[in-house]
Amino acid sequence: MSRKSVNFTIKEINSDLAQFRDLNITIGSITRERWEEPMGPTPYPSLTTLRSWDQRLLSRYKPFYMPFCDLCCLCTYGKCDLTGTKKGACGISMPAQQSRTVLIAACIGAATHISHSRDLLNHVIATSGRDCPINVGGTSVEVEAPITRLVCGVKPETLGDLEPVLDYCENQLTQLLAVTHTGQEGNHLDFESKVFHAGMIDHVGMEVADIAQVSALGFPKADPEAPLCDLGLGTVDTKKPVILVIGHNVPPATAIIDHLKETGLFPEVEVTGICCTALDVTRYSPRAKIVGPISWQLRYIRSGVPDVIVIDEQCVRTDTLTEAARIHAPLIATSEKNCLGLPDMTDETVDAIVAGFVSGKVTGALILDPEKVGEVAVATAMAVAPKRKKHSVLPTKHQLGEWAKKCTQCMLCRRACPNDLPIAQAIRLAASGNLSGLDELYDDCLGCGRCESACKQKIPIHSLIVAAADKKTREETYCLRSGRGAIQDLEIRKVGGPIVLGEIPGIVAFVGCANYPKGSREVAEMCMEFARRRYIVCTSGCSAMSAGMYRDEEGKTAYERYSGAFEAGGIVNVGSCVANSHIAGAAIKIASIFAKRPLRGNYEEIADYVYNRVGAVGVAWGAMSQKAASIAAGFWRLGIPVVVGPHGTKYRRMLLGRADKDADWFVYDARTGEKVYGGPVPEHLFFAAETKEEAMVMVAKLTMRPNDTSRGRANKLANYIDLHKRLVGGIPQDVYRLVRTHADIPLTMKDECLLHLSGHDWKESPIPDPTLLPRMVHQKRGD
Amino acid sequence: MSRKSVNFTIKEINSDLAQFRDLNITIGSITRERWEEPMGPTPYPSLTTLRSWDQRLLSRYKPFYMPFCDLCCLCTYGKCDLTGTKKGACGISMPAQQSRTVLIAACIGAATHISHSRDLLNHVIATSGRDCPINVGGTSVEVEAPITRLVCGVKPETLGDLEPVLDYCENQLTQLLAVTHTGQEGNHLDFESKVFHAGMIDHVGMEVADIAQVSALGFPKADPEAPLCDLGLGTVDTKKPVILVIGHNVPPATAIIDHLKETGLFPEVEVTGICCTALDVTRYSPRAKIVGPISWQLRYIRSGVPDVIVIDEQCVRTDTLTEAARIHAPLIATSEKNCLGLPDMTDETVDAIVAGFVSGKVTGALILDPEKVGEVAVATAMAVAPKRKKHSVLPTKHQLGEWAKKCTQCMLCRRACPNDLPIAQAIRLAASGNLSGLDELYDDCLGCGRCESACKQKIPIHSLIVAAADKKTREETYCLRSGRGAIQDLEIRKVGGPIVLGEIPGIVAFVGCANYPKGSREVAEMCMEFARRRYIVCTSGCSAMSAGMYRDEEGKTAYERYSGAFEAGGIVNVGSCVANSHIAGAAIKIASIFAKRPLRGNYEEIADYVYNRVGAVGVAWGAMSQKAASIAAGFWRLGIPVVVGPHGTKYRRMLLGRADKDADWFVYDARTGEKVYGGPVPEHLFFAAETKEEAMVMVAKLTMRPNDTSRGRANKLANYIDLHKRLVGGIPQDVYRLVRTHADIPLTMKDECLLHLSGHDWKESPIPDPTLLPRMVHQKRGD
Amino acid sequence: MPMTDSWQTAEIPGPKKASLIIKPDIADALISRAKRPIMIVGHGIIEYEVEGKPLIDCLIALSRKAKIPVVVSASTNKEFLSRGFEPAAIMSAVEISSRLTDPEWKGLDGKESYDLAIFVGLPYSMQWTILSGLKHFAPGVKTMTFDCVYHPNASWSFPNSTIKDWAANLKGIVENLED
Amino acid sequence: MPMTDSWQTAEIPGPKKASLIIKPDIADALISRAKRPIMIVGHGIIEYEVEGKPLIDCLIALSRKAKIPVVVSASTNKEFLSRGFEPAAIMSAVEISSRLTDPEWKGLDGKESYDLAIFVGLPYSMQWTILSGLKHFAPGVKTMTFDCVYHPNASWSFPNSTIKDWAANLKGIVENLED
Ligand code: SF4
Ligand code: SF4
Ligand code: SF4
Ligand code: SF4
Ligand code: SF4
Ligand code: SF4
Ligand code: SF4
Ligand code: SF4
Repeated sequence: MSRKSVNFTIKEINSDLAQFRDLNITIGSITRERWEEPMGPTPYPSLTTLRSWDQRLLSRYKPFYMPFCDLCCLCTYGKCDLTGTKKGACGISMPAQQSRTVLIAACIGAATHISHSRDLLNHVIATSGRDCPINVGGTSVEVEAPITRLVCGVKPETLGDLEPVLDYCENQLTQLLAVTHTGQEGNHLDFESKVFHAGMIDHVGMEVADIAQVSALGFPKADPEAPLCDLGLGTVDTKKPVILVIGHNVPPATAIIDHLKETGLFPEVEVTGICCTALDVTRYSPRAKIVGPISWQLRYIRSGVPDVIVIDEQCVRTDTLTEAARIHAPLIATSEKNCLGLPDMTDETVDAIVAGFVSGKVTGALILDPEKVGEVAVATAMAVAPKRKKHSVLPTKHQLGEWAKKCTQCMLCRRACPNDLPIAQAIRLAASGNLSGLDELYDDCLGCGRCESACKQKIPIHSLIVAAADKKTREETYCLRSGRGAIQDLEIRKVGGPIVLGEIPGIVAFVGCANYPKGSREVAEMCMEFARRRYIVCTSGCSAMSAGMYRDEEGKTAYERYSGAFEAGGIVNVGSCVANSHIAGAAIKIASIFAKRPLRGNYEEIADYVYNRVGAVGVAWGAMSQKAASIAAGFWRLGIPVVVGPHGTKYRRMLLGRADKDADWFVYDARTGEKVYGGPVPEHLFFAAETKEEAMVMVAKLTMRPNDTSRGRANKLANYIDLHKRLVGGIPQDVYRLVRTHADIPLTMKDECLLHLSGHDWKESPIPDPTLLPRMVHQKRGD
Repeated sequence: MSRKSVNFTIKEINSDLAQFRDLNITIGSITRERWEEPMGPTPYPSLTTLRSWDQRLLSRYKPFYMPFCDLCCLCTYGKCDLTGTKKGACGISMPAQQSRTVLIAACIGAATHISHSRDLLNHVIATSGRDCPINVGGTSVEVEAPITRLVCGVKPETLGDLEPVLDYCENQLTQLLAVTHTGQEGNHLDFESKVFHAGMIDHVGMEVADIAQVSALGFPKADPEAPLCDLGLGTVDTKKPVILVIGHNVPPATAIIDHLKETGLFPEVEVTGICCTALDVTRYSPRAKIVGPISWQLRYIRSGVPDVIVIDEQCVRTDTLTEAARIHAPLIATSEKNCLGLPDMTDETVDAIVAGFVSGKVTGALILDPEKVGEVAVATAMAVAPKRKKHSVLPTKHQLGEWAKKCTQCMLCRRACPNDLPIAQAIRLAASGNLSGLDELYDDCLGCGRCESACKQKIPIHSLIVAAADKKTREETYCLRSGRGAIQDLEIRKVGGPIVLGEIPGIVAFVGCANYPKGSREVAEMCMEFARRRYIVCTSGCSAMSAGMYRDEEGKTAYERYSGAFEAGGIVNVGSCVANSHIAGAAIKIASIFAKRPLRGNYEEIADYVYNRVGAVGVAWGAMSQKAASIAAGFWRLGIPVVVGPHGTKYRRMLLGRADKDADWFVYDARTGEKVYGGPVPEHLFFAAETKEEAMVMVAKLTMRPNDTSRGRANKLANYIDLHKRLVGGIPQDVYRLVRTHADIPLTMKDECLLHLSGHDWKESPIPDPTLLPRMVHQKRGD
Repeated sequence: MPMTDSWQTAEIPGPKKASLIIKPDIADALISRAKRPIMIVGHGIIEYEVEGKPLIDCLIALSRKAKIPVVVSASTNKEFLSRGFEPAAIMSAVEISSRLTDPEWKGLDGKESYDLAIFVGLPYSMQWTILSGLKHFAPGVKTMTFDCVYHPNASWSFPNSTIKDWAANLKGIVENLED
Repeated sequence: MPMTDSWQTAEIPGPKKASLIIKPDIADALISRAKRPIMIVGHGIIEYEVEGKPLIDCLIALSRKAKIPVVVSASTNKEFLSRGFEPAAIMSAVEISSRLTDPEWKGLDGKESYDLAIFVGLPYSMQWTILSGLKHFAPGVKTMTFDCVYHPNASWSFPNSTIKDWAANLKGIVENLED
């Protein structure tokens, strides 16, 4: 299928059937039309197609800008001081500048996924063919690509069908990035609308990537019982040669597994991974091991355990070459996007490359052929492992003390630490022989290394922390259910009702990076809490790892304790970052499969449904990257709120509703067409919480939707009030805004709620059939 | 033609000829192959295809980074302090961060042209059809798309053929932007190589845009005698209704012209323009008038002359809505990329929109249909002009004095002024009734308005300046030869020899924006100087306007004095910014048409030719934008140096050669394969000059190439030495590095040169047949 | 370390930067001059002590003396409740700050806009960005911080101080207020 | 205006900022201590006067006294020549600065690297960015500016000064040097 017209001329065809001369075929648009659903109003939307939908959302959730810099430095007129009401030399004002910066970030994020998607698709088309059918869940998944169907209005059947979808993404991405040019868009809300658009095409790109790799590489296909695999530094068998893969694009890693299997060496070699390549390689082979999220890169490399390091793209520390050289581990770069200045050895023989590595003459190479990477990595690991002897650069206890004694207590380390950790204090303790301070830091340390750069005494602070916590690192033996991919249609059918009615209080997705304010553990604790409360908990990316890095009282990790099904109390690891698309996809499928809303090219109606009825919330507790920005934006446009940690304020703005302004919360009642008060739900679209406690209470509140039945609202309120009482103290001050009828009041909290309501001049109000779209009035389908 | 495979199934065809059932046609790639030239080695290059070429250039021209900020603020780990050798939380170092920032800028620039190109192509395909033939110069231009042929290896014949070229650009742009994501590429030279790649695809995008509009809109077709048109504030007939068009995408403006012609109103209405839309609308109708470059936006609007303002995309001040409202001129936004928060009235009737404007109820509207824009703009202009009475917001002389008296001499205005102009001083004078200071400022003022934002007394400083200079503004009556588009093949054939042999000392292109350190005039002066010296002078964009904004002793502008032909002493306005592609195209055509180097997909060889033999230099004296960054990068990859003004250091790095390091200047002699010294030419690839004088001397030097014949070198040296003596004083200190044989010495300067040489231990050295590509040795074609 | 560098080295502020509270009477004057002050307290205060007493007690005393309503974010509420002090609202830092940028907002009690917001105890970079939001978009609200580190985006901030100096300063502020 | 804000309001510098030359003897000490100083002079000097005499005379005197080679950019050369002063080199600001970041470069005379570079008279923002380049990438070269405005990216700079203070300061530097 293709959006482009084709016109071609064939001078001569000779065949058994017929003979043509000068055949000229013109085809306006080639579509393999096997999809009976009629086309919706907005297939392949352009920059402004969904602008009015965005405006509806943005009029409720007005951006609160927190400039991360008072300046603009984008062109040579600058820098321009945009403080307050000042304007730049191009006329821009601060709100527009902040939203422009967000749009640049969202474009970078979307470009990253889309280009990854393209690379992956090219790879699997090269290996499996353009006609390789898309298969994300066999017969359990009819709606194979909910986002693509929704946005583009197409139904991909083969890998080749995905190519024009990416053409569209690349085209829109180019348009969006252009908007950020000096002297162009000037309105902050139009920038924000374009951020939403970037988010939406990002989700398309992610979906294409994941369904391509699931289809072609044999990953678990929507499998609630995807295998459990090892997670943590302590799970690596350091006696074996160890290969480390880092990044997001799995083909080089799968080639390593393939080669190990072909050569029978798999039992002899450990394949370990960090970041999404780790997640995806365990979807390929559950015998691979996940070391941890991005924050584990320095500590794992410095431990000296990896013998060969293979990097692909995204989320690879840019100093990996230096760090690898310190432990004498050869580095193989495998992506055109991340060459690190290395010599391109793609065309050299495997033997020659390996020989270079083994002799130490070559410390790193760029190899742009995944299969060759597989061979080189394995052969190199086997050859260098005995020589390297796991050369570590972590200090011994004695060295640690000596280093600590050099500290001048200048505080520069702490002032460089993103988490403002009391490093100097811990070093002072260490100088006196007490490592407990450093050991404590280990839990909260992001492994960013900024403290080391800042230290004028050149103390390798992060290494000190890791060395002091060596017992902890050895005990990092957790497990994780490998990424299952999509949600089955049947699962959607089962939970659709309970979710929309509110019996399942919500879907909470823990996604994204590891820039946590207080270490990994809080993610695991939040996951377990919501699973225990029978929410559906989804995980992906670095958060999926963090979710598994904690054992409860019984010694079980979240993945062992809870089921992997998309059901109340399940903990559903969908996979790597690109698998986030399945979480959005599940919300869309609730509207489409459960509620039978037409899906094809029908974005607004589906988003309107999700926004008003599906109690989903994303939590990106350590959101760090530009990708996180675009992923979040994709959720917002669908009407799904996202909660981030305190670092999230650095994304430069929040999208906050005003519960105190009744006028903001009117919806149309689809039955009557009247504008009725729908309540301040969900209250925010983008919210940065200061602490885990604040986040959890907010998540519970944000699952509420105007459509909640009384039973559902009561269930959600019960969770909200209970969490608030436990974590904050007392009944929340806004319960009166969230109770619509007496039946909404949780039974077990009746008295205190009534007392609260009586203090607030509360009156019953009807429960609407809510929509933000005037055209949906009287148009309810399936009636 | 398409790079994509197509597979389709036709259930049944019934035709007079034959009947098919279940015909399944699979075509790997559809190419309408009418081009006999065999495919070169690098069609559709990916991110690393030309990496080794880039590395050759970058090893000569090492980046000198000048961080514009010590921090990185790209992700929520940040801000990170990257001072000196510190690293960010992602491991990045300062050189990589600076080059990453440059890559982001280049991506924004390239995206802007490519997306503009796509919009334009979609428009002309909609109006002229996909089969509309490409025609950029009739039979005078055989090589219709030199950059596209070179880069993509395709030969477009129709508008439709350009679509897959843009697909490629969008794809590569997405890949490139992804590279800037946190934690990916870590090497500054790899970032720089990717900047070059962005520049190259930017040139492809520009070429597509210009050949599409030239072909479909009937612009001058490689016409050296393209008509002269009016330029300057003083040329506008303020008694008529005046329409102002601003931006870069011409369809709304041509629709205005069309509508005026259809309705017979053209004689009654002035169509005036700023920035590239102005340049392109005069290519459509030379009766349109150009007001000036981007820096004229505020002064023209505030003068009250425009009755309706129509903006499209790029280089439109983001506060145009506010400024338009101040003079009660309705604003029409016409691009999805630049919506300014305006209501979308595309689907309303012309009458309704005009009525809204006329009543004043609507101050601005988004209209995404160019034809409707044409109708609305004309009708509105006719209706509001009598009511508006050219409502100006410039102060009267009296008001001006009153304002000036409020000044506290706090200096904030000067400290906000990009050109550090002595504003406070001029205001003090004005308070005492003397406007000469303000009047003087007018010439150097960029019209950015930053002084006004900074002033705590809210003095409308820029308006004061413009009002004080009202006599000057009235006298702005210049002219400009409208953009001719491509260079004819015949012209190339004629000048190819003289250029490569050095008889024409060089091609100097004045391109880009108006962020000049000392106003427009310097560009005109430079143009005239080089034309007088018989260089080929090209102009484009805002610089093309500035080049015309000056009259010589005889009262002639550059365009009146010099021919428009691509010949020694010609001043060749190619057109708007996207027409820059014709300048690069001309250099490529010299290699291809004159020297008969194979062109198709043969980037390195052609760039090697241009770099070593074609003495072209770009001057972007007021380079301001991200587009300028990508355009420059496209020239660099071709081996064409670019000189910028002092603000150009804000692009964060220079690419400077080291004439003092002999080892850097070796080339292969294609005849012998030996590595021989080729001399430090061209000395730099990217250079910021402090003053016009420094720029001119450097330009003269940068036209030298290792291939220069002695006659050519002598000619170039004569210009260089003469300019140096006049502008700097004395003979240049590096003549001895540039003279290879006695025959290189300019005859008229023999004695002083010999004296100089004798002081420098100078020896003769041979003139090589230079190449940087080992594979070109013994492979000279045409032998 | 320099008194008026950002505590986090890299959080370089723009041209507009906080004035210093060097002595208690500066802060007292500013508080007394404010018509409608409000205090926003983050969870970071729990670990600090002012001359032997928990910081929170000092803030409660200040609130009582100067009649400043206190907004607490989630994790701090319990600490206040356990001391018999009822905060005026439990609200996240971004929510209350966003409301402060709305000139129409009449405060928690619906009466009048606030003109002074005192922040203390949020994570440094979060407080930095939120104060930036107020600096740019709440021209009617002056901001003050009570943390022991410099917050350039506030209107007034302590310099980077030793705990001792800071504690003495804070104590002074509360004590003097009664005068 | 504040003495140590960037002259151009928006050119906010990073954490590392120039120390102030408040008195002539600071500069003199620094110059005397330098083993290999060099001076880079831009075209902006032409318009300035130091107590009645053109700034350029003051710079020539300094160069002669302290034996500091002078590199001039294009448009300044003639002014020097007309005073019978032969600059050590005519070179653009970006060229000489880029060479200064090369620790292998042995100077204009091929003898030894420079350890102090004095800048004066380039357009403010150009000097700002060039000094930034040296701050980050020429750890062995200290930089000093003689302009009357603060240049945060130098190692040492005058504060933003009145022309009078600045001129007195500069004159002092030259006069004291002989002592
Ligand atoms: S893009 Fe605008 S605000 Fe930014 S530096 Fe350029 S002129 Fe200034
Ligand atoms: S930066 Fe280094 S010396 Fe300073 S306190 Fe930290 S560890 Fe000690
Ligand atoms: S490595 Fe850890 S301790 Fe060091 S700055 Fe980063 S987060 Fe803080
Ligand atoms: S979750 Fe974030 S840090 Fe982790 S792999 Fe994905 S993008 Fe990278
Ligand atoms: S926006 Fe970022 S890079 Fe630009 S000046 Fe501010 S902190 Fe520096
Ligand atoms: S991209 Fe790297 S250097 Fe920039 S803020 Fe993020 S971690 Fe810091
Ligand atoms: S900013 Fe305003 S008050 Fe200050 S010197 Fe300039 S014109 Fe005068
Ligand atoms: S408008 Fe003119 S005078 Fe004012 S800051 Fe801009 S360039 Fe300077």
